[in-house]
Amino acid sequence: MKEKTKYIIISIVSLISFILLWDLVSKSGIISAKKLPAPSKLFETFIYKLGNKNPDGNTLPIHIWTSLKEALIGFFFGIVIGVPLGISMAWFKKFDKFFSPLFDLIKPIPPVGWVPIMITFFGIGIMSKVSVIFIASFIPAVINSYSGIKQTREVHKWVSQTFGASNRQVLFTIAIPSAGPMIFTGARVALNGSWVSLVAAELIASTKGLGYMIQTARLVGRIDVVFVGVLVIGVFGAAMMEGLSFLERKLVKGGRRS
Amino acid sequence: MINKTFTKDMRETWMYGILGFLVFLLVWQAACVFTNFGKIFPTPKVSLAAFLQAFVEPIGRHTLLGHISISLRRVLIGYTLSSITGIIIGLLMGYSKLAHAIIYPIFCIIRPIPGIAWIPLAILWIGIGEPTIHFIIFMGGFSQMVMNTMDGAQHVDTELVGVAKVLGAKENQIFRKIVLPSSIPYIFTGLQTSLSTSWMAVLAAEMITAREGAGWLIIAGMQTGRIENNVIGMIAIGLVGLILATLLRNAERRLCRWTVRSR
Amino acid sequence: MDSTKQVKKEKPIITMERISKTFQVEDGEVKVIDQIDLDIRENEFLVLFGAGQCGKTTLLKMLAGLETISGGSIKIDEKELKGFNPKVGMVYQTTALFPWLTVMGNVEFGPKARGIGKTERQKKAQYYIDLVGLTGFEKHFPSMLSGGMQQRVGIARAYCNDPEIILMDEPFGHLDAQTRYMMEEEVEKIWQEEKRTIIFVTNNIEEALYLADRIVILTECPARVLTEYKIDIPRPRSLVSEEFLSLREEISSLVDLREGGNDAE
Amino acid sequence: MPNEKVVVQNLTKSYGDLLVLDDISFSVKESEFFVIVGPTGCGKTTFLNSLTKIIDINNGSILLDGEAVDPRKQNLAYILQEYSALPWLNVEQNIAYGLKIKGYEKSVIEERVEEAIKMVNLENYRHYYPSELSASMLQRVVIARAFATKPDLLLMDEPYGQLDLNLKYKLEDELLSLWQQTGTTVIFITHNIEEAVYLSDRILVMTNKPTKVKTELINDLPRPRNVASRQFVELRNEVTDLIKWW
Repeated sequence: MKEKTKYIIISIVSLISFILLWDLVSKSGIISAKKLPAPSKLFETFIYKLGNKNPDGNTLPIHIWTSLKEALIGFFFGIVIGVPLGISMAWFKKFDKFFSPLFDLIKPIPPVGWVPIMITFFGIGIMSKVSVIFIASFIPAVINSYSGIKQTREVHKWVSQTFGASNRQVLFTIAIPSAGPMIFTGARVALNGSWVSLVAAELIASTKGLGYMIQTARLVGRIDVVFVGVLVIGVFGAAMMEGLSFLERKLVKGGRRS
Repeated sequence: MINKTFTKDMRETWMYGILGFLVFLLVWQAACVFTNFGKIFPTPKVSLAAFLQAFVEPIGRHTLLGHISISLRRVLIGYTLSSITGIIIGLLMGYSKLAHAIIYPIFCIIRPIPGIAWIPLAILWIGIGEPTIHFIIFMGGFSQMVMNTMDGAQHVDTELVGVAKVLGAKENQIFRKIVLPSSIPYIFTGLQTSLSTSWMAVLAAEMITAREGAGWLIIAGMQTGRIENNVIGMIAIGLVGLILATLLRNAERRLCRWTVRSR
Repeated sequence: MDSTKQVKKEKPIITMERISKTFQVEDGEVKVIDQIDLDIRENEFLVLFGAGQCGKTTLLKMLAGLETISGGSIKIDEKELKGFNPKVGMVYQTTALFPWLTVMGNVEFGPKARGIGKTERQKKAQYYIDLVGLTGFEKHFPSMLSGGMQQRVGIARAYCNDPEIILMDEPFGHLDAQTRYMMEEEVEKIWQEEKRTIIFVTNNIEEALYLADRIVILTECPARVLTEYKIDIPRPRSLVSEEFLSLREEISSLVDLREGGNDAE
Repeated sequence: MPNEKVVVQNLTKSYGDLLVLDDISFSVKESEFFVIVGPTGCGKTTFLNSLTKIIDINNGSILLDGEAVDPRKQNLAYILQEYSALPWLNVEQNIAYGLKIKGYEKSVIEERVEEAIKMVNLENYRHYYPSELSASMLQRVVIARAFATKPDLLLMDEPYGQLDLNLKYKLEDELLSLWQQTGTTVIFITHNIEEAVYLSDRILVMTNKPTKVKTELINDLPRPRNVASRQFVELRNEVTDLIKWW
């Protein structure tokens, strides 16, 4: 117990001295504030950006909302289509053999690679971004639900079959619930991929969103706004992950397995 | 018996695989011929021809292989650096509670920031050029590497540590002979995920700041309206990603013959 | 066969005086060992026997230096035991082999950690690998071996570090019956060939009677010495001899095991 | 043969050229505790899975109550060596699982679950998930799940192989008393000979690779049995010797 508190204190001291050092380095001019704005300056900029449209044309809440909306829509469709497809591929042999080679072909292409093609098709609006994010989450959703089903323990299937379960019953009462944790791992990878490729897509071509905000701020040399944007991207990425973990605890019974 | 069912199964696998691929090509072709899709997108035949041609005829400053080798070099530099530092910091945080208490809170600030989000900052800090790209790749793989290694070092079987101590191992021997080898499977998991994010980071970085490389190839395809270059780039990227992942998996199998995973 | 191992009544190799152990738990303390006094002679095969879960393993861990002593003292060769002692080796309940090392790598671990040169330590490791009957498996990884073979590696590893005292913590608890009988014969054979002091923990009365020079019976939580038996039945021992069965009956009536089958209802 | 509950005749299974089960025949009487000692690894799994019709056999027949065995029509239950409680269901749901598969009405399920949960003394743990239970509780859940369906035949595959000695003794005695109460026919596989002698009415000794019947022994030691009695140890040694020579 005592030891634990000791380490917590060390952590707090470490964090505070990190911020103080940062502040000191910036304010004393060892590293110019143009390269490393002080933490206090970042806080000011953050408050300022909450209501001000400069320098990129929209307030911070609007950028956040735009990015979140695009990421979540793409993610949602990726999961809703990917998970059932993965499950069917794992359960029905012919399905597997038909789709697997095709799937192996597109799997190694990073989602960012799809950005230009999608922009060519759909322009720089919401559709191009949603479709990139769709791909970014669809692929891990398929892979993980596929291997989740494939990793169903034989003994669990045997128990069910000995009780006289039909193939369908084995799928719905054994294979799918036992794949639950693995499917959620897939969702986590998918969410992470969505957020990353969204930022990439917005950096490359868009008119709104957090990626666009930091890109524009860079062009006009507002490093403080870039910093704020990058930190906000991190915070919201982490927050969405937390949300997903919360959902998993609600939905997956019996704790994590494997 | 075994052989018969085996070959029958193999035959089916190939048959359905080829069937699936043919259906894919047919849909692609049909879409090009019968819909507006064809106005912006090349047919399979044109794409394939362009792909082969790209090996001999330069696009921009280099041929396809040239672009790929440029991207590969960038990835290897950034990835190697991020792996080494990531493993060191991860082991440190996993093994020493003090190091964990000091580093972890600071690490938590940068952990959730995707590598790609560092692009604008990196440009402002370092300017446009190779070091910026290396930095972005570094940031892309770094936190995953740290997290996985730390996880491994924290999950060392305490009983085995006890066994080694009873056998007379000193503190530094415990670290080298117990903590390190038991972290290796975790490190490889980290190496794998971080490789794919590094590969993604190089593409994004090249799309935004470079004049050559696989990422530049596809973005240039878009900007010049030569969409077949775009397609070529994607095929190449996919193939290289696949090769890298396979190489890494083989390395793991060789180095970790003892793990349950390689059964 | 020669039966009586001549036990010299000289000074003991291990002396335990009023050993006790308490663990801190969330709401207070749990006492698992309560004032154990015990002397162990050189080259003795001592079995610690008891039905309870606590105490026996903790006692071994204290001897190995893996657990601190809450009260009393342990002396090995008249020297106070503090931390790890190179004279003590241990064979574990789960095999606890290093999964990333081969059989050879596991067995030579101790000498290697103590900085003994390659040829010398490998020669020694080979001797013990041969002794436990694993010749030809030097390059195998533990995951490729059966449970019985893994436990043999564990035994060879303990012996190879040259301890004077070997602690065995229910080493065969996880093995199936046939393998277990085989391993018991094996341990007896090795002990006859390579005389060491062995402290063997088990909750199997038959195993205890088959192996022991002396059985020390411990009570359930907290562990105290209930009584002890000196076993003079000539080796190798028959499991159905009158002597064996009556001793078995007697000891099992002392502890709460399924001997007698009375609690089946 | 009115008394024969299970009749296995000439059971043979091979994978390609590899013969796994070689012409196995035996029969089990109604309410008998039948213990099989012997096969390990692939032979055992194949043997059990062919008994329960999970895999097809090459030759032979398995009759339960005079009809070809079929888990979809007859009441079988299977208790395995590995922990087979379903991790995503709580104790109650696990016990109800077999009944649900068999399509019982809700009220019947509730009643039977209640009965079974009491039988194994898990009333206070009904909403716990397997990850929160101890090894012995997990094995009790599985036993309750099997008995809840009132099976015609209960197959057990070294259910106590991974447990501590004390727990094992306790659970074995619990099993015996459940068996005596319900009169269920049990086929129990183990390679722990002491366990076999302690539990069985009859012991079937098998060889390994390929799995084949070696011999059959009747065990009529009076119950409750004393593992330290001379007759017990002698019978145990007899079985051990049979197995040593395979």
